[in-house]
Amino acid sequence: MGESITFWVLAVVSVAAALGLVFSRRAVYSALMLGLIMISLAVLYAVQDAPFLAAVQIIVYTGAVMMLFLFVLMLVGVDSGDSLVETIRGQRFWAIVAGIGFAVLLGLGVGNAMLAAPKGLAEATAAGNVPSLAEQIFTRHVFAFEVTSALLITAALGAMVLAHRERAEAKPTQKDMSRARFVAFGKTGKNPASLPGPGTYARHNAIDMPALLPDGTVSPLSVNRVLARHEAAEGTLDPEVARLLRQEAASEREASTLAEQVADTKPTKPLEEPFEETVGDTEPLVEEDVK
Amino acid sequence: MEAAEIASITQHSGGAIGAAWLMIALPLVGAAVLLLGGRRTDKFGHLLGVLMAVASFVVAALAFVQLLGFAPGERRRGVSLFEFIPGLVDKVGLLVDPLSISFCLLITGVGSLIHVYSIGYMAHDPNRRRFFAYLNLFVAAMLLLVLADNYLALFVGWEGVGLASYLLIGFWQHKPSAATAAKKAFIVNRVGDVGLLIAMFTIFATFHSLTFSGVLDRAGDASQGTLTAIGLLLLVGACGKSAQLPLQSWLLDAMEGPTPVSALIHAATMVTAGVYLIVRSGPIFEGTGTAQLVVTIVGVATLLAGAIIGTAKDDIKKALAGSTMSQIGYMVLAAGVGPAGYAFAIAHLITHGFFKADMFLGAGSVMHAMNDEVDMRKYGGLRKVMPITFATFLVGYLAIIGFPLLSGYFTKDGIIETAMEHSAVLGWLAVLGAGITGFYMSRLVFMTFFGKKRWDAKAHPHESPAVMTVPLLLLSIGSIALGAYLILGNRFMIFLSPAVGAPEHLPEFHPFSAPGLATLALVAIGAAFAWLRYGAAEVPATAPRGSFLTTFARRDLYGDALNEALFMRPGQWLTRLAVFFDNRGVDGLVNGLAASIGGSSGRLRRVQTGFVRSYALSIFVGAAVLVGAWFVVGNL
Amino acid sequence: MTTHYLVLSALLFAIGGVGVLVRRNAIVVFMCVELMLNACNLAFVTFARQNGSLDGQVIAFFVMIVAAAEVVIGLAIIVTIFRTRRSASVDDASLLKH
Amino acid sequence: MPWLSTLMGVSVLGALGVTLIRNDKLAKQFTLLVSLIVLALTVTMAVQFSPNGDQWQFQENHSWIPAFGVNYSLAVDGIALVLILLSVILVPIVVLASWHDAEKGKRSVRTYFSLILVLEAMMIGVFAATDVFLFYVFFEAMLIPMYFMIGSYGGPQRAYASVKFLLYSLFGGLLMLVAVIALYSIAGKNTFMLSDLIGTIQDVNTQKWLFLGFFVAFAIKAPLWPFHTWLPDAAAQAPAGAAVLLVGVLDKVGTFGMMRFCLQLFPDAAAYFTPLVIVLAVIGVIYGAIVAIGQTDMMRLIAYTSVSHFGLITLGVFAMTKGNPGAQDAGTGATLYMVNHGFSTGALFLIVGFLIYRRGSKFIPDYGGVQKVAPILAGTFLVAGLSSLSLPGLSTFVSEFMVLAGAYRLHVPATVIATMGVILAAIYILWMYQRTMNGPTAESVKTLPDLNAREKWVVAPLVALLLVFGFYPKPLLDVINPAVKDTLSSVSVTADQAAAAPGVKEGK
Repeated sequence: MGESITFWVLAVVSVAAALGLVFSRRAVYSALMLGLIMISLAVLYAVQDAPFLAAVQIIVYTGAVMMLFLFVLMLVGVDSGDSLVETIRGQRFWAIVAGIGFAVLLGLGVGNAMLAAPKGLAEATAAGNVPSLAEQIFTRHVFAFEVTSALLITAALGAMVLAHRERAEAKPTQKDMSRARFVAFGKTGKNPASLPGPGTYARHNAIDMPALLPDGTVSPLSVNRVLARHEAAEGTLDPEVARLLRQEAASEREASTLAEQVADTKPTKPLEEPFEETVGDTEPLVEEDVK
Repeated sequence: MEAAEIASITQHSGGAIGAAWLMIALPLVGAAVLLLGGRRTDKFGHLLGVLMAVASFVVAALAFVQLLGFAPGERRRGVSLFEFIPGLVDKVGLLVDPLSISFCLLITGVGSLIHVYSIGYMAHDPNRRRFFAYLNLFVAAMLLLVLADNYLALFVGWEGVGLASYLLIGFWQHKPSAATAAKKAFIVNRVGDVGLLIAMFTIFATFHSLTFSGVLDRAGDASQGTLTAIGLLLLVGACGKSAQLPLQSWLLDAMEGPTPVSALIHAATMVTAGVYLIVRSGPIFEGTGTAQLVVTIVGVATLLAGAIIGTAKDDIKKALAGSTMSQIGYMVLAAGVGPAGYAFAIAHLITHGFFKADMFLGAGSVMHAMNDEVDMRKYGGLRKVMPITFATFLVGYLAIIGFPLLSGYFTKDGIIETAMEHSAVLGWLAVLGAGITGFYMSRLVFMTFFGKKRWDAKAHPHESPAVMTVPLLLLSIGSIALGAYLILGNRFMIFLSPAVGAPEHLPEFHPFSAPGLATLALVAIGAAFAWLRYGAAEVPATAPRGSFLTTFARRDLYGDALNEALFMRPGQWLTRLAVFFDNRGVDGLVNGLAASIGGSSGRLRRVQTGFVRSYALSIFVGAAVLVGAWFVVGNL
Repeated sequence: MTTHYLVLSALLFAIGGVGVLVRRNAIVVFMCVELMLNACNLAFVTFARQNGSLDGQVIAFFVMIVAAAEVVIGLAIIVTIFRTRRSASVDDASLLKH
Repeated sequence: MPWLSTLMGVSVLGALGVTLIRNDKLAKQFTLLVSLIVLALTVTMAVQFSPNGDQWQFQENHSWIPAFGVNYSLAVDGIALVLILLSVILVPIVVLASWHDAEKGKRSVRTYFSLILVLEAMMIGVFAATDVFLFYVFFEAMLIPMYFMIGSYGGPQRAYASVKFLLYSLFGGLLMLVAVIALYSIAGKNTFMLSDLIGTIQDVNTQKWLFLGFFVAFAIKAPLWPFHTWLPDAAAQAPAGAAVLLVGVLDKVGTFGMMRFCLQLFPDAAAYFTPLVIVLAVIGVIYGAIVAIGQTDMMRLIAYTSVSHFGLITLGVFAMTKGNPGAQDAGTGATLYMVNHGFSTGALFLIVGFLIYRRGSKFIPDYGGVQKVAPILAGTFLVAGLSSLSLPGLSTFVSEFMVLAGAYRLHVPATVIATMGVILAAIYILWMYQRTMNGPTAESVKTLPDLNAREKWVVAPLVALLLVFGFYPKPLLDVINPAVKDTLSSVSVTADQAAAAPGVKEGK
């Protein structure tokens, strides 16, 4: 009876979580749902005379694998939700049809199968679950086990190889960066100092409020572009700030073309490049959204 | 005289008869040396050619003499040569008998004279060596044709002469007209050859043999229908080679070749091969009245057609070619009558070989003198400047129109008499033909040698050199005397009888029979009419338009037009259609199939979106289907 | 009772499959694959109980190891792709078409 | 001594050797040497062949794939022997003729010559194989060198032509593979040996299906109407030498296969399908000739004449069925025709190839009056052409006559129609000759050189063979006749039946 209750509760939870995993817009939610499923399953393992597997499930899956997922999610960026608009014609329809069909067929098949009463593992695990399992693994399946170790090492090596990026040039030191900033200032007049902080006269979370310059005008440099884009999307951006941002973008573009010319004439200065590149990279984003 | 049956063949291996293969081999070697030797043999090529032809004649003469030494019943001598095609013709051999030896003498004799004549006629041609090579090749092939002891070897010679004829008609190959004429001659001949081929298939299927002895001795065993079929098919072959209706159209065009060729091949020898074939296959034709009737009808029709064509031609060689057609028509008519006609057919063939060769060579002599002008309207009055040519030509002319006591008189009269006995209608038509002959030959002679000079300004006619006139003289002797020698006392008929059989009653020579007199009268009327039109009156320099009949004759009785409308045009159309069908239909079907497969693959390819999820979907659907299938099958 | 576990396993597997097919974020797709693997493990464990044999559990154990290795490599690949393409959408990698 | 394997081995080793020689000229000379050695060996072997001895001579038998009963089993009878002779005679001639053909190709010159030698080995193998599976392997493997020869050294449309050739042949080959496997499993004897398989399939319906599988492959190969359209493209795009081997030898595998496999393995089906095949063959004879007349590309023209000739060969082969008293003649004629056609068409292709090499155009209207500037070229062209139209005195006539005379015994109307092809042959050959060689000399050919010494050496043996066998075909016939007789005994027509005489009526 106890098992029934456990099963039904955890079954409902895990199916709901699975649906959540599939249909939630944000990857982080999906990851959390997956964690929930794994824990539920761990419990179900434990219920089914597999305490060792339940422990491994918690440690390996919820402990290691899930963390890995979350790490990667953070690395890739959590801020953007996944678009749920399907681009391949018929994909979603057929996927769901196939999924339901598959589940129904499999379910019917299993349900219709005349299964005898479960034998239970009492006999097989007379010496206790873990020792019995260990005996199996280290006797009958020892070769497979050793091969798995090779697999794990290979996987670790592979991950390192894949994630490793060979550096093409020496890592720029602080001194290099500082010099580059001043070189840029000499060529284009770009401010070499740090950007002004936002938030003068703010009444609330002022990170989206521009700072005022000594003459009372707005300093567009003080506004985080990402925020400005959000506000532009929501239509709450101050038109004055928008105008200034546009102006700023234009001057930056001019500066970047200038910098390119500089780079062309003086190719011996590689350190300028990444700098200007990032500037040029973000600029069109803003302009489009502001419009 | 009771030698009505064909004698059996005795194998023979000695003397000139045993060496009969030399007759063929000598000119063949000559041709091979001249063709393979190339320009190195230019200097002596013509002499070698003549030498080989004369040598062949010597062998033939020796064989003839040897043959005369045997009793008449033993005059068919077989010479076995080598194994050919096991099963079909086990052994190829030669058959030397009165019939073949007569042809051999004619071919090598007249052939040698024409070889000699050609030395002079072709003196200025840079390719004279090649000309003699072809002439030698022709002589060899023609001898193989008449000497073969089986149909297959005969066919080899038959096609060999066709090839030689093709090469010689097209000798001046740079002239498109010559090349076209040569091709036409070969192709029309091929139509006949198909007949001969199928005749051979039928013969082999019926008699399991292709040798003359194996076939002709057992001709009576086959059914009437089979014999008729074989006979008609052989006739088709003969029509092609001998320019009989309806396969006559090539002969007039063949005059594009050098004149000695026209004399040798298209007058004296090759074109008579059809007559030889019919006479040689006599037992087959004798077994079937239908085939014989058709043969005689073809003969008479051609005889008249040729004569009519001859009346309207202004080209001297074409007029003579029409005449050749007509004379061969006489021979075919005689050959169709049966044993009674064979001797006359062959005798006329031989005398015709002489007088027609004589006239062709004479015409060649005239052309030679007139800068190769062939239009008789530009001749006239040549008898004074070319006396020898004129004299010899006159002999040939008199012989052909049947002037009493000359060769043609005896042989042609014999044919008319025989035909008359066979069927009065055919006989009288043959008489009519003789009358027309009188007209057109007289016209030719009057326009060429009599009347006023109508020469081109540049023409300076002169008598030809001796190397050309001597052969003319020799040929005219034959034209004068041969007929009387052969016919009087049935000498030739008796000589031939071991080979072809003889009628139960030997004919008697009636110099003043009704048909004979009628023929003479008609010929005289024709000649007189020709004198009025072309001898006494002025001959216009350009041909008048003439009546419908003249046009009809000028256009070769619309034979070419008919061929063109019936075969050439639809043929070209069919060819184009077939090519179109092949490119668009057969190939189009294949390529269309390929294109549609390509197209559907292209459409199918779009399924491959490149999106991993699409592939995953198909895997997943596949898995679901598998589960379903397992479910269904498991529950069966 | 084991039937219920199996049906649950099938259900989770199907949902995971649908997720693989409809989601474009590579990481989420990966999670769905993990879900499918887990569903399989559940089936294995259930069968072990059903048949009274530890083999199912051993297999499930190996599946976990392999899945762990797979996740490591898979995520490394995703990171690499993201680094060069600035996108984790599986639809962007559609070169298979060519 | 394993003669046949030696022949193939020498060719293959030669092919490998050629690829190692960096100097093109040396490679050509080496190829010529190898092909001449193979020729000499084959002639030595042929001399030891006793025509009236065993049907199969020079047998070699080694197990190859024991699991399926596949043997590496070679042997020749008279038919195979003459075809192998044809192949090995043509190869040195083709090598000599192709001296400069490969220079414009996509691949190296030595590759071309190496391919020729590989092809030679395949050709020997395909004719000598007495194991059906081995035959199939050679049948398909033969395509590969030819594909590269056309595809890498051919004319402007070589890609289209070579792919078309390959696809057609592969399609047929696959049908045959199905039939081969079916034959193996239905016969159930766990062997692919031809001699063991003959007579095993008794059921007529099974025979029919298997027959079709084999026949379509061979009909494509031969090529029989309407499977012929690959040939003009392939032959026209291939270099002249490759075209000779393609039409001269490779296509013979089709008719050879019909005789060896279709007739012997499935005699009842062959008898059933004979009317259909003969109709196709006769259509091919006439149709090929008519389409040939309409061509303006000389290579295509010759290819179409071959379609016509293959119709006649097929007619001869299928005149070998039960109840034809002329079966022996037709079969011998068809075999002889295969050999003669190789020489005749080979000569024609090579001479036209020389002509095209000089002028750079395949189109008839670009020529005219060549006879005047190049009389030897024109003369040999005429001889080759005349052999194509089966002029008596040239060997093609003997075979054509035998085929027609043999077929006439049973198939009168078909033979009569096929005989009409003789007229059409005269038209296509002589018209082509007239348009290229006769008439006023065209401006563009005024400076055409005549045949050089090498080219004369190419043409001379072919012309000599045509002439010699035209007057004295006995040596070949003596070898072929017993083999055809043995073949016929599998088709259950005995020679005695063939000699019986139903035609003559007793008395009158």
